[in-house]
Amino acid sequence: MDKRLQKIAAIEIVVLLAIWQALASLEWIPAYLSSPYVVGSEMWALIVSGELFTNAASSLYRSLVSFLLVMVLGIVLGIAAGFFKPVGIFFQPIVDVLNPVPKIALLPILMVWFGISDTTRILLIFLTAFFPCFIATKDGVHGVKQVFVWAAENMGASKFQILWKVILPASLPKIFDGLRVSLGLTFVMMFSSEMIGSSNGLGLGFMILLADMAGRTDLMFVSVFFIALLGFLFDRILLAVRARLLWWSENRG
Amino acid sequence: MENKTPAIEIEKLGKVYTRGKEEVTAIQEISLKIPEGKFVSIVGPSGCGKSTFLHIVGGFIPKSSGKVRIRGKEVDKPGPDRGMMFQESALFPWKNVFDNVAWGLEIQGMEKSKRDEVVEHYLKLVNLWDFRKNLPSELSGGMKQRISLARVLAFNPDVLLMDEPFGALDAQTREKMQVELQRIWQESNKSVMFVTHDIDEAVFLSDIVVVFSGRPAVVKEIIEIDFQRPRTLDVHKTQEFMDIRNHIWDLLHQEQGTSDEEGM
Amino acid sequence: MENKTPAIEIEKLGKVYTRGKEEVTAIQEISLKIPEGKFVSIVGPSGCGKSTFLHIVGGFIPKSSGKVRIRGKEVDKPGPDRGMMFQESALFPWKNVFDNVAWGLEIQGMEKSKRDEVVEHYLKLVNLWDFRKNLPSELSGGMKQRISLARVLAFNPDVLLMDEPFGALDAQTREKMQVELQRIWQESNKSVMFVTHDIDEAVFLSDIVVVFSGRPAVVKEIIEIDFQRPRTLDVHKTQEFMDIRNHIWDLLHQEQGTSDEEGM
Amino acid sequence: MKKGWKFLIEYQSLIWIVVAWELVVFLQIMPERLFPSLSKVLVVAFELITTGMLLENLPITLFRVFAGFALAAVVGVPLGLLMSRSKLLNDLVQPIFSLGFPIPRVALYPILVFILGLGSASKITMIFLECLFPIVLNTYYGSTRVGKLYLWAAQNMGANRSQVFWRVLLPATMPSIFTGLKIALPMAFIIAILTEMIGATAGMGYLLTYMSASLMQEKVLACVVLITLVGYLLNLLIQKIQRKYVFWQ
Amino acid sequence: ACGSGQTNQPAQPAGEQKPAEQTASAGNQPVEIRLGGGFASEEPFWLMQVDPSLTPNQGKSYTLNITQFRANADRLNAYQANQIDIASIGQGATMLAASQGIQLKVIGSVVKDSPGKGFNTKFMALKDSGIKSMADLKGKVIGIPDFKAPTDLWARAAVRSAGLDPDTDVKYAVIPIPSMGEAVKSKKIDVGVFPQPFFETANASGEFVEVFNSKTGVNVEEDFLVMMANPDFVTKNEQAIKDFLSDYTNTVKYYEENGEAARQKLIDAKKVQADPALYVKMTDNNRSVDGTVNIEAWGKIQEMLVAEKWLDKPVDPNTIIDMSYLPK
Ligand SMILES: Nc1ncnc2c1ncn2[C@@H]1O[C@H](COP(=O)(O)OP(=O)(O)OP(=O)(O)O)[C@@H](O)[C@H]1O
Ligand SMILES: Nc1ncnc2c1ncn2[C@@H]1O[C@H](COP(=O)(O)OP(=O)(O)OP(=O)(O)O)[C@@H](O)[C@H]1O
Ligand SMILES: [Mg+2]
Ligand SMILES: [Mg+2]
Repeated sequence: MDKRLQKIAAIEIVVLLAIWQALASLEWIPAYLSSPYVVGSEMWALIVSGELFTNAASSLYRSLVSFLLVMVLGIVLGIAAGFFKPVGIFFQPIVDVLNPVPKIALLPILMVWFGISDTTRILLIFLTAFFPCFIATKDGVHGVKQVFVWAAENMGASKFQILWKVILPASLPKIFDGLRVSLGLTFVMMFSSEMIGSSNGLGLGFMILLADMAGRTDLMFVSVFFIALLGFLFDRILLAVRARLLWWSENRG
Repeated sequence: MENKTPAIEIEKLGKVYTRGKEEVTAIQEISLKIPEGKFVSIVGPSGCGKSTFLHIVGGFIPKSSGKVRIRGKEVDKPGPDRGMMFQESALFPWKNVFDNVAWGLEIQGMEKSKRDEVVEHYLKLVNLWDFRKNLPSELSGGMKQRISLARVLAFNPDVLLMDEPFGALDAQTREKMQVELQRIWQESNKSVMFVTHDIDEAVFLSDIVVVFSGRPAVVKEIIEIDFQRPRTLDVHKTQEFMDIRNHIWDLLHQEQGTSDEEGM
Repeated sequence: MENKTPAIEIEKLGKVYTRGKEEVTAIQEISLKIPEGKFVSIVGPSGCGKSTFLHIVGGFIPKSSGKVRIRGKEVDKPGPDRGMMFQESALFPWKNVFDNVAWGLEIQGMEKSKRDEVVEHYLKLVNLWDFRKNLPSELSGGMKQRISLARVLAFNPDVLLMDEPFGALDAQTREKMQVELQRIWQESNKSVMFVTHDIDEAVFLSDIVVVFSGRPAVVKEIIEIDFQRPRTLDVHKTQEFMDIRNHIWDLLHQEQGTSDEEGM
Repeated sequence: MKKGWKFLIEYQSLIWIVVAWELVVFLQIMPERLFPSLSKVLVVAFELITTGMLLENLPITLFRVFAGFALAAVVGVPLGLLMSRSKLLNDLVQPIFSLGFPIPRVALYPILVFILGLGSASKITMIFLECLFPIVLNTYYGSTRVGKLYLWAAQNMGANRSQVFWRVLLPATMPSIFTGLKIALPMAFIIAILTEMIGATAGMGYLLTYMSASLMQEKVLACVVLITLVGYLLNLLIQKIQRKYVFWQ
Repeated sequence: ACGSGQTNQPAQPAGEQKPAEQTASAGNQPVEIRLGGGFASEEPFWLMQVDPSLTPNQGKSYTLNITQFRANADRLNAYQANQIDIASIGQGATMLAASQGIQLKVIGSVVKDSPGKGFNTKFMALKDSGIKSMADLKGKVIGIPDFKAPTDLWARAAVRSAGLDPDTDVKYAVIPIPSMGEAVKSKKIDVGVFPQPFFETANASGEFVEVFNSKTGVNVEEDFLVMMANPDFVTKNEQAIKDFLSDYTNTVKYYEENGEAARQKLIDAKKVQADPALYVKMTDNNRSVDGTVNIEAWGKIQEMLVAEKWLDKPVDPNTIIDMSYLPK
């Protein structure tokens, strides 16, 4: 990771927090906006009690499983749809139709099938985060230069080898564009999926809900922050992986 | 020889590119029979349809009419029996030079130690062993072309299809590559189909030179060249060489000016 | 002539490419002074640093050391005073042939009717007027090169930097283009810096031929050529032409084998 | 005849979905109240249209979607392009996105309501924020991949910075920009619905909660079908535009 | 008392084929009761989770699995999807569901909004807003958390009782309850609705004044939240339900008698996140200690719902209310 970037990120965060704290201390912003100090101390309390981590663990489990699914299915289907015309034609209408569906509305149906379970939540996250990855992958495949495929075919590569060894690496830069959006959405949806009701009562999204229902914006901010933090962490991990895999590319990042 | 199955047989081949409602006829009608083990050059004006022709023989793009057979088998898709060297660089930008050359061998399932040996051999042949760890984007135009050459030679197909393989090379390197190509071809029993702009090169290397007309391409003349093999660069100075060269030159000169002006 | 400001002045130019910890010296040290209105060719082995050199003069990539001045002004960024024709196609894939050629003129603020006239003139010059509505992706390699030529000529810069502009052209088209380029250059007062692999072409066109050594490039020899202008193709047959040609040939032959083997 | 056949093939996946749907209903795999037959849903959807409910709410939602989305595009595309040209800007903006995008903004929407009110302003802002990331990212990465030869050629012909920016970088990045727009548009739509579900007096999201409050799944599904239909059409529109402007790929 | 003598076939709503995972074997295994609740006013349920000493039968004849949902509709969907056996849900929603043919049984009351007894949900405005009486409401905006919910009914009924037309004289805006205070303060709305514990917070700030309350227009004892159960499940697990309700009433009794201590327990167990200082001391709504609902009042509420056209066809409350499982 870029040292300079880290530094700038750190400075930005500190400045933002400082402004917020100043506004809060001067009481220029309403009390419900809380203040970094209050949020910080609440966060510390939750860290000490370990509560934050148990909640984060449940949430992370859901979002990472979903993201893994997004990654595997998004890339595999995206490549298949981009490369094989019939597959692309088959999937195009489904994607076009399902993409704008407000997924929350599908909840009752998912619930019948999978219960109020992690499966339902994971599916919900998956259904939202899938599309950016799929669309970017498909567009990436369309952008692959024809001669690369020809050269591979020419050397007797099988369809699978072409997909795996030519199409995949050639569209990888664009795939990562999509993955980055998907990853962010995963964390956003982690919250929404826990809003529907949580049976074991664990999860950062559930914490937000609970705090919100009790009018505790400070606690809400703690959870929101922690989600942001986790999101940031994983975003950086993704960028690092990207830089490694795209070492050959001019914009490895 | 004539009654054996020809290595390459092209029958009334035609190609029309369409884009929306417009049509461009790239190849009018070409018929050709190339016996096994021959070195065939194709020359013709810029934009007449040489690359298109090679792409069809390679099985990369569909033809509009006619038939293409390699050793009696109809061509309908690319295959490792025909090694193609494209006019533009087709090196994978995500693999370094070594891995680019090794790629095809790996696909063919050649074992690693053998593969490394072969790759080293051909990279040294094109004078680029020292650049094996570089990425294609870090090479000059001529270097990329030499890597592509190494790649297709290492791959060792029965039929070599080469689209202006030496176009970006300086005269010296080009000569060296010509000599090497001739040697490799002679040692094996390959058939070569070689597109070039350099009439000297065509005459020097080929058993047969096929002259294409301007677009839409038809075969203007087929010239057999039977200097003894192996040929050395001295061949260039013989009268016979000069005559053939000038003849082709004249043929092409007739084409000049008609090639692109016909409109589309 | 010597006491005027030279059109192009290069002083101890050096260029090192770095990638991670590795370094490739592409240009060792080059010093050159080119007077106004001269046609200069650069020849040298594949991968020696010719394109790199032109890119630096064009202001596209930073130099590692030394100075480059065009008409006394230090070069630090690209500018419309130097028209560059790249080795690889730099045509905009989203514009058709006509608009590609017109682009630079539009940028310069030339009014539409005038622009259309100029574009038509140059597209007809390169024999591709009929393809004006096509996209670059629908053209053959040689056609793309001719469009690039039309683009840079239409643009009419004081200094022309050309990197193997005729490499993908067949012999006839190439000759025609050579003659046209000579005419255009003579009618204007342009300075031309012309990279080529074709020694005949270099000798035929140039006032000065600069021979580069193998990588890392240094100037091996500067050869002045003073056949009278305008030259016709017959020049090729003169003894003097042959002598110069063979001299350059020999110079380059010495380079052979040293160019890439040094490693990096 | 041939055209009809082609149409069937092209949309076969949807036909399969419809068939599967009806099959689930027919075999009573799901409680019918939660999973009414498509025909029933369509009848209800038609009712929604004829009773004017759709016409009352759809334009409001569409206005918000378009406003937020257009704003995100107008800001996001130049920002993405600029980030690829300026390392400083990139370094400044990247961390904000890394940190800001995973935040569940919908959870903070009520706070936004205080600042901007319940009307369209807060919703458009949310949509804008939500769409910005995919648009900026795809534009940014896309423009870093633009071949340097194109930029060089343009500079060489005397194009100034803004000309290089608008007339080379922008068109050359177009394919990636459209990828971003295609990803963002449905998101805009969903966010419009979501924010309208949280607090609104009109719009498709409001209609959806209203129907959901009246406890009739078929009405809810009818809303979803209508929303989907509109989203689908919007998507077609953007694809059409894409085909028009990125014909060269 | 163990859950013996029960037939243990899967509980199915509306002839559903979905197997319910919680089926207990015929033996001594406790029956799992899946209860769907919300985030407010369900203190007794939470206490049952927190303090086992109040629930002697829990873990023996039944186990309790509580899932929290946000909206009534979510709970009802989960109920229809056979994901919960008992829903703690609004009275109106129950009638609405029943009138649409959803099979259900109301087996007990959770919390009430009774005239003159316990807390009544308040509608408040800013002190300096100039809204002193109901008459000042004309042209003003009232914030409610949801349409067609009790709060909506209360507001409309109150407006009507002041001689105004609830459809034309005032406007409504949907605002989440937690944001209500700020919405009023920032003048996004003029009057907001404040249930507990938000009323305590708002009241403590001293900036608000009550304009009317839930009983201003609806002057009957409402069963604000009730337990709506799956009829099949109830008949098949009769003993478990009885044991559960007996534990429940036990807990309510404790809660009513030791309100502050009970709420402190919830705070300590982190069941409730509200500001402890205000929460522990707050006045809570009325609850029925024996769990009974007020059938007579149901009829009155239903009349109002029909009058508002929220309910198409009335249902006979007697057919859906079944208090036979409550301890005698
Ligand atoms: N994808 C395409 N779509 C439309 N027309 C095309 C396409 N590719 C090639 N053409 C046209 O077909 C003709 C032949 O092209 P081709 O590339 O085969 O020429 P060539 O003989 O290889 O020329 P060169 O020597 O310049 O490489 C040209 O007129 C070109 O415009
Ligand atoms: N981006 C780069 N990174 C690292 N090395 C590079 C890069 N570009 C060029 N080089 C190296 O610089 C040297 C000179 O390259 P250049 O393209 O200038 O050669 P050239 O003389 O134009 O060759 P050719 O005649 O083959 O086009 C080569 O050895 C090449 O490997
Ligand atoms: Mg060609
Ligand atoms: Mg070069």
